Amino acid sequence: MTDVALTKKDFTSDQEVRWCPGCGDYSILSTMQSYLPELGIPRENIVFISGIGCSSRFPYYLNTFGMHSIHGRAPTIASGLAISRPDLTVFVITGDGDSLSIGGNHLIHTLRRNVELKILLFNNQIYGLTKGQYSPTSEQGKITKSTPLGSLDTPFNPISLALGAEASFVARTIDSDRKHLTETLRAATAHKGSALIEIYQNCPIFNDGAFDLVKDNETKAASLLQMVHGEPIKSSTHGLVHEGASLKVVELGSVSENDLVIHDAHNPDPAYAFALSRLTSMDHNHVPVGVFRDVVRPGYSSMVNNQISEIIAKQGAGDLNSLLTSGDTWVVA
Amino acid sequence: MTDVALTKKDFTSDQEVRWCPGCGDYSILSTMQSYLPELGIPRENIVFISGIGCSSRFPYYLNTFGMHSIHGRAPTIASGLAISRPDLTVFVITGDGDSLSIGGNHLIHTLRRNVELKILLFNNQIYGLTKGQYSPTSEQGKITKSTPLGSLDTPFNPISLALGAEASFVARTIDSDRKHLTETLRAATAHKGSALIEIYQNCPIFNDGAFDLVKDNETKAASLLQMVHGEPIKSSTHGLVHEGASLKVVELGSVSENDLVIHDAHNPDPAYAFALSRLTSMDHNHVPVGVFRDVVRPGYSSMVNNQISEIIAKQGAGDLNSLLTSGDTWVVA
Amino acid sequence: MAKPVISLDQVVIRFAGDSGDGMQLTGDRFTMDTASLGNDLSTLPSYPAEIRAPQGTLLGVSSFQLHFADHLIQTPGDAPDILVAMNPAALKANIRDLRRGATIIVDSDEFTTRNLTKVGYATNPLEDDSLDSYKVHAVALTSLTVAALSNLSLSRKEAERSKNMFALGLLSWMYHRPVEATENFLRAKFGKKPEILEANLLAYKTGWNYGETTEDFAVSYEIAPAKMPPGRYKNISGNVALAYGLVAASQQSDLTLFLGSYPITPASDILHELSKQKKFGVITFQAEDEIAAVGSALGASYGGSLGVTSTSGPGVALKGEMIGLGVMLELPLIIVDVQRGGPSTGLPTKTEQADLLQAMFGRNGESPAAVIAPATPSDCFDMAMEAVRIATTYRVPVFLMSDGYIANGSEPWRIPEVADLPDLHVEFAKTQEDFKPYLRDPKTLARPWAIPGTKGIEHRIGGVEKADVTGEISYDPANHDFMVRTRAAKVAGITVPEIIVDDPSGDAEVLLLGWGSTFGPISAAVETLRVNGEKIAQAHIRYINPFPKNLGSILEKYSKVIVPEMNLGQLAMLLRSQFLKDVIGYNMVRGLPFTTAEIVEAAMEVLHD
Amino acid sequence: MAKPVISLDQVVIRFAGDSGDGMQLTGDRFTMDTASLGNDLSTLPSYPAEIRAPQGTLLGVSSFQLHFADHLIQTPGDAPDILVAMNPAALKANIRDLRRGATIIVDSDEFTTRNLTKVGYATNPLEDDSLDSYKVHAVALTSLTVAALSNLSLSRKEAERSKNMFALGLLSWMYHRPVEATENFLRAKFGKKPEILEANLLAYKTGWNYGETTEDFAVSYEIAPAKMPPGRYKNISGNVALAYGLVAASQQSDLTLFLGSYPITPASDILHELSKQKKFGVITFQAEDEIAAVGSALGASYGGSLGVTSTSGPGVALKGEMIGLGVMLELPLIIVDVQRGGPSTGLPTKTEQADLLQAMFGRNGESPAAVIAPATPSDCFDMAMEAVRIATTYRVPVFLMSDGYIANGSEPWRIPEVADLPDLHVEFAKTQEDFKPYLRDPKTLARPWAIPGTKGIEHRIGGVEKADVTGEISYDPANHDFMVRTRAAKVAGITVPEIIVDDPSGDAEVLLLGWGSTFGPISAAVETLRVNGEKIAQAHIRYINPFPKNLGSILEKYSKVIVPEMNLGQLAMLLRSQFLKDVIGYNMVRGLPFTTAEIVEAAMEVLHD
Ligand SMILES: Cc1ncc(C[n+]2csc(CCOP(=O)(O)OP(=O)(O)O)c2C)c(N)n1
Ligand SMILES: Cc1ncc(C[n+]2csc(CCOP(=O)(O)OP(=O)(O)O)c2C)c(N)n1
Ligand code: SF4
Ligand code: SF4
Ligand SMILES: [Mg+2]
Ligand SMILES: [Mg+2]
Repeated sequence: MTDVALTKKDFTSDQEVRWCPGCGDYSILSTMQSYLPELGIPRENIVFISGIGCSSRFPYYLNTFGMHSIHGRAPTIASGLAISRPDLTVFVITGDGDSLSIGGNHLIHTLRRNVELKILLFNNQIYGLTKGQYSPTSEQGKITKSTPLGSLDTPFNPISLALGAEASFVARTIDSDRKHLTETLRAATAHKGSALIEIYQNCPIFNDGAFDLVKDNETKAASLLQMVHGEPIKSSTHGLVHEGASLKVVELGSVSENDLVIHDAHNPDPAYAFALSRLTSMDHNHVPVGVFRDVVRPGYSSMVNNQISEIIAKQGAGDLNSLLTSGDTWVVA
Repeated sequence: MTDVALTKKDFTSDQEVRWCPGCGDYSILSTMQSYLPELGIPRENIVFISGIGCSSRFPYYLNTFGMHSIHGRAPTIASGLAISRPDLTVFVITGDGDSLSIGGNHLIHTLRRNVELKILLFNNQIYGLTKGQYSPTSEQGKITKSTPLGSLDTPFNPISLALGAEASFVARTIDSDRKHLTETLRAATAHKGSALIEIYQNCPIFNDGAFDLVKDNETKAASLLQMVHGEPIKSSTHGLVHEGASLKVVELGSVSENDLVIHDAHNPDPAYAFALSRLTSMDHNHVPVGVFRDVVRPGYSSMVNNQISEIIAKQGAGDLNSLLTSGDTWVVA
Repeated sequence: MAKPVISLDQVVIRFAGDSGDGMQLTGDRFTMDTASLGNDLSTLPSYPAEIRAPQGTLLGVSSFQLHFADHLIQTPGDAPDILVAMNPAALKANIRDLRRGATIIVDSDEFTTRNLTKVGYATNPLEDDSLDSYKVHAVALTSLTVAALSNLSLSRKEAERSKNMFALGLLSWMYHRPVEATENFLRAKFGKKPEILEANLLAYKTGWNYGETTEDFAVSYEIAPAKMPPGRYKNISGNVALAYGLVAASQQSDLTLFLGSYPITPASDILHELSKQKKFGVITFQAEDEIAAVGSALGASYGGSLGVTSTSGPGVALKGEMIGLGVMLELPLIIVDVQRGGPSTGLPTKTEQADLLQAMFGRNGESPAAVIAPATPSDCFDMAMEAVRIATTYRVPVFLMSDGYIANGSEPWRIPEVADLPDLHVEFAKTQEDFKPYLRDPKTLARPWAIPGTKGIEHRIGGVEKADVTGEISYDPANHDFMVRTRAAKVAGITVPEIIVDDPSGDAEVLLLGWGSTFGPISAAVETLRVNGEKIAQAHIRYINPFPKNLGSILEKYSKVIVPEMNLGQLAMLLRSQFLKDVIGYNMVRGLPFTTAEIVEAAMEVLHD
Repeated sequence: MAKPVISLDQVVIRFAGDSGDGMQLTGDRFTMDTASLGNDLSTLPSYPAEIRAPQGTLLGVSSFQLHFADHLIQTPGDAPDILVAMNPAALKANIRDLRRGATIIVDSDEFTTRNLTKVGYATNPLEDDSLDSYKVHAVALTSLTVAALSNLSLSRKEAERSKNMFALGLLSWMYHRPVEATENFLRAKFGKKPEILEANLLAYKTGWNYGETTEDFAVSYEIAPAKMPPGRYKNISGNVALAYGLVAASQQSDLTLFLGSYPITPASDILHELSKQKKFGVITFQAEDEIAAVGSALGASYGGSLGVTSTSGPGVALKGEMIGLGVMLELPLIIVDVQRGGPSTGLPTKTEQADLLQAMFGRNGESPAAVIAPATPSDCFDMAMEAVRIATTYRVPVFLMSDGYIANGSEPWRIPEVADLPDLHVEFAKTQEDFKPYLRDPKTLARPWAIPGTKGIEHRIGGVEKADVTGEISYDPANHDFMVRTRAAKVAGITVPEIIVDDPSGDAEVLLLGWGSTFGPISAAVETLRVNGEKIAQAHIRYINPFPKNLGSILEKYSKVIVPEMNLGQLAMLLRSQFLKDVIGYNMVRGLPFTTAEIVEAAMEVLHD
């Protein structure tokens, strides 16, 4: 354990960063590098595991342990590592194709198991590294290299999918908003269990401006619905009210402040967070950001390791000789 | 097209059925065989595609086209078939391991695309064919061959997962309830697009009695919350009311009839169906059965084929010679 | 006055009945009692792919064959001397395997017209002359059992379930098997259900007494113990031996054993067995699929555990890409492939050796991995430890190629002394200045095993080609060529024991060369051939990639080399390409192990062509 | 007075710059203009795996090499005669490939101290003597371009973007390339952005005029058209030719083309190209992963479409299990593998031939598939049609093994007459009594292609072993052995054209034998060797499984057979095992095609050892 506090520099590797000029990944990287010292965890106990994609280059640029694995499979490798090494802090870095297309199954199983992984999903709504095909989060009708007449697939809503997969922590933030991204990282690392953070990330080369609504100074204040636990969910102009099992966006003032939905990130029923997640699928003018859901559930690796220590406490550590000689045996003299 | 109406016998193949005595699969099979004639579709235009598992033996016993494919991949094969052959009616038969463990990714992508497949998920909450390991729907703490000290995974709620994956039709029914199963099949086949039916299926050998609550005559009436569009959701003793974004089970009489939730299967916001799906995850005394969600959304194969016919209508069918000679060419004399 | 006792040197018994009749259990018990008497033995369980195929049908037949003797034996035996058939289906499905003159014990109660027609018997074989060339005992097993249990408050159906114990009792009498062990076993198994326990004990005793008392059985038999090296023995199947070997390796290396697995026949029992070993700190992770299974194992290896994944052929077909990452990362990884009949789903419960080339080449790019194969059920223990030695010493994926035959089959195993087990400790990279993740050990060419949590050696690795020494991403052409050749050289340089040729006369011209589970039948054939005065040499390959150093010279020494394989010639192809030797393949792909007779015949043809 | 014009028989040009400098576009345009002049040509694009590697770094360098001549040529050329380097990084990264005396054109504006130090130039190579052995033209490309565009209302940054057009214009003047086509191309490309269009046109013209006017360029060159067989030509890359071949096959067979694919370098362009062909009823399905991609293709084949999946090595590693199902179902299926550097992620944008054994053996069980490989970019068209012929005639999965070199490289292609294309129609099973899904055609051993929607032939198939003829599930040992051998015999019996040996003298003793994309370099080497009076024969294998019938006799005929491969000897291994011929492997695994010189040298060693 280092006594001298670490700095951003300590977490910056000697590798040349290889993203396009203006790529949203840069700001996410530098925010992460600035945030890590605050964790107070020695560098050698932090591991970043990524799949394949532009975003998955991330681990090379951090001076911690890191693995740039294969497409879509980072959660499987990270799970094996986290389960066998509960002493480590393991991040998964992934893209919308990596985590939701080829890697979709591993993501949802990791979330339901609640493996102690902090999963950063860089959502640029495009396949960047392969030069611009549509992804599972691309809007329907998108014209790309592989869909010259427009894509036909209904996109996944990553937040809804994660909640449908029993996720205990789900949040959304934005590449360029260092402050909000940092707060979100803080909440995710504080959470015991799987934490999924969807990060809106701009790809200036293949999908530029996908998130202008929430980035442009003219529009962002009104479109961003800030989710802060215990406070009404609001943008500068709008708030939320209940309508049946749904949540409805209303103009501030059109209802009394007390009718506005007060955010409850700890609501045991994911139905609430799910209703919040649908706002972006229903209309495209308002985007909730912050922590949708953050509930306490035992982490998978802690359960696995408890099961082992409990049985050892009960029956004592295994003895090889007694295992080999267990059951019906006989002696030949 | 056959004029003479078909009968159950017409849909019964000559293959000997190979399930254990008392397996829930038998009643599902015979209900299906009895139902198919009512569809009025010629046998040769019906295809059953399954993965691997006890349940995936299903296609052998139906005198239609059928494929017993590989573990978890049935939706991929069925998608290719349905997209290239919109004239066919394609069913997918799968188990909880087949569709939610190894096949989870294909399932969720099929649902979001809304490929015209009728997916029957035989949920016995166990791996049957491999002789009794826990599955992604097994309750936490389950003792099985692979979990002698109890399983640690939080199970998937198949309905929640499907809704999180943008499913346009999701229903739940029970192997032994021929009438309800038939109604559910009717609704699913009437739906244009993907339809997922979770069927509670008893495995007397490896997970006997998993669904006794909703099968025993003493308990079922009270535990089954019947979902019928336009009618209050009720069991013999309980009903539902809204509570924030959640739904709460209340004793009939404890609230006025008018406060009971009236079922709206066509609610555009999946948040409502999602809230319904959580009832089985929150408490284990009440089980909604029927159609959770049934909304209109264009089917994938119809969109694919429209895109083709539209471009042909606009530009005429492709001419091979003009394709080969397109772009910069030159002539050598 | 007591019945006469005849002593035999060996017997082959097959128990056959419905999947529901408990034949596997019956066979297991008889095997245990036989083992405890010190006979050498070998077993062959066989059951349908369906959990419970339809009752009374040929497809539904489940059987268990046991060969035991007063001398060392190699196989479960070609042809049963005695068949226990619990119904007409069991008789019909197995009769063609019997030697003429064999003894048949049937449950006559089951030979109803309905059951007979179900399997296509026009007339009752017990009544017509079709069984004249066999000794047939028609015993009313069912009614005798039910009658014996009449005092218990059991339904007829429940009572009938004990008829396998009646059969077991009868056979135990015939072959003088001890009763205590089985009675204890039943007590342990049914302790919680006294009624059922009573029933089973009673049926078992009744069967025994039936043999003792009725005229129908005039003689009984005894088989003296086999002369085996002194020591403590237990009867063990390949899957259990393999699981034990992994546990032993983890103890001998002080590394946590992490199994990432997805259930699949016939490999699932390895997962089941290891999930019982949490006391040893063993972590078993039932993943969502085979890719996640091997991925989690690789992640565990990266963290300093012993990462293992167990599966069968279809699973290996899914793991290829991840194993390729293991090749690139140069981390220890063990892939257990319990081979079954293929291609595709194939014959899930049958045995085969057709995954060898998949293990060698089933990945993109030049992606070398070590490949080794156990020869017998108990050899799975040793080869599991060998897999660990190679994986951890060389930091490379290792395929351990078992198959359904040795995985489910069993034999007596001389339990090793823990003190005699090899030391498998290896070193992790230590805290150091200027750490180089791809700086190799000059002897093994292994790179450091540098695990997270080690201060000062933080580094990044990945699946993109890496620069020699530094491990940084490199697109340099020369470096790629160098790294490709270095990874190949590392595997080619793995130290494996030399192969031993068994050639007593020293001047045999024909060599029988096998790999994996064909060891038993080949060895039995070689014995037979030599008894018949034939000169033949035998050698068995347990290390396939790399081959033992002396293999080439051995191939040269023999003018003719026969390679029996349960595939179309996969090892043969490797031998031919590497040594340009025109080896003679003897191939059968029937989902069954070779019989001794088949190999003898094949060898005779070559010996005398 | 006009500058002198020198005529050359061939030139090798390499354009090199930052990934952002548009070198690929520049190269493409120059290639098009060159093609239209009737020169023979061959190209080699090369770019980093990153989308935009850091500006001005060696890693960020992207290049495009073009070889054109007045005679037929086989390769993009070993060593450039002229290098256009847009910055110091481009110069440093490429200088070692140039032949001495080559011409270098650099953008002197970019040779700032900052940029120089970035790539480790201590002193400015334009000022020190390090380039003395080359003809260097230091042209202020950037400032000249910006100046030329000063009247346009563009930011300096925007203006600078047109400097590649300045370079193109200059080179077009040097080699007398026509201007119209490029101008039209620019109009089409930037039609919607008049400002940008103006800028590009202006820069292009300015570059041209710069050559015309400045002293710096004293002479220009002309290269006469090559004598090529008469017909209409177009310049085509392997990926596009392959896509066209599939469309043509679908037209010639009246089968819907269904592509199930997941994007991956360097195969993605096949998906992109086919997604433009919906007019032909082509269905392109971008699946969630490679397994779904091949699964959907197999499902489409089952429904009577032409099921195709396109990918690269890592994708093939994932598809193995599903391809095995295709083997068992005996349905047409085409797997396009555009090979890249491996193992694992390897060198994604580089070429390699190391997936051959994976294609042969990367599945569980005995799982035979056909394997064929195109030899050149335009050959991808013909071999795609061959893949369809084999898949539909024999109802079997077919691997079409392209690689990054021919996939992205291009050459002039003599466009075939549609009337001359083969008829690829096949029959579906018709309505019939008592249909037998596994009753085979005695000639091809193919089973009926029995598609849903056909009345009266409803049937069930699957991945479990099936009974001969009926296709019902069968666990019968003899049936399994028979079916395994039958599936193997079917593939072994596929009709493929005999292999032709090019051996003009007729008495060569050494044979150069290649497969796939090595055809170009090998042919070029053979030409060179013969010019130098060497006797050498050449043959090229385009059909690998099965091999052409006459291959064995050809191998016998030559005392020495050299097999150059961009792997560690995968074809060699197949040849050695099948023919027991001691072929000599010549292997380089550098992510690059062989140079002519390398193969010449390797051959010389064998010729004169
Ligand atoms: C098995 C496999 N399939 C396909 C690819 C090609 N591939 C690399 S990254 C990628 C998708 C990238 O998109 P995303 O995950 O969104 O990351 P981004 O580049 O947008 O950050 C694909 C298809 C691969 N490397 N491996
Ligand atoms: C690739 C692959 N992995 C594993 C298996 C083994 N396997 C067959 S079915 C099955 C799971 C069966 O469970 P489920 O899908 O719930 O079907 P059920 O038998 O319960 O109806 C498994 C693990 C296989 N056949 N193929
Ligand atoms: S392609 Fe897009 S996502 Fe990838 S590095 Fe460039 S800007 Fe970033
Ligand atoms: S194991 Fe269970 S699910 Fe499978 S057939 Fe038997 S009863 Fe049915
Ligand atoms: Mg992306
Ligand atoms: Mg199940």
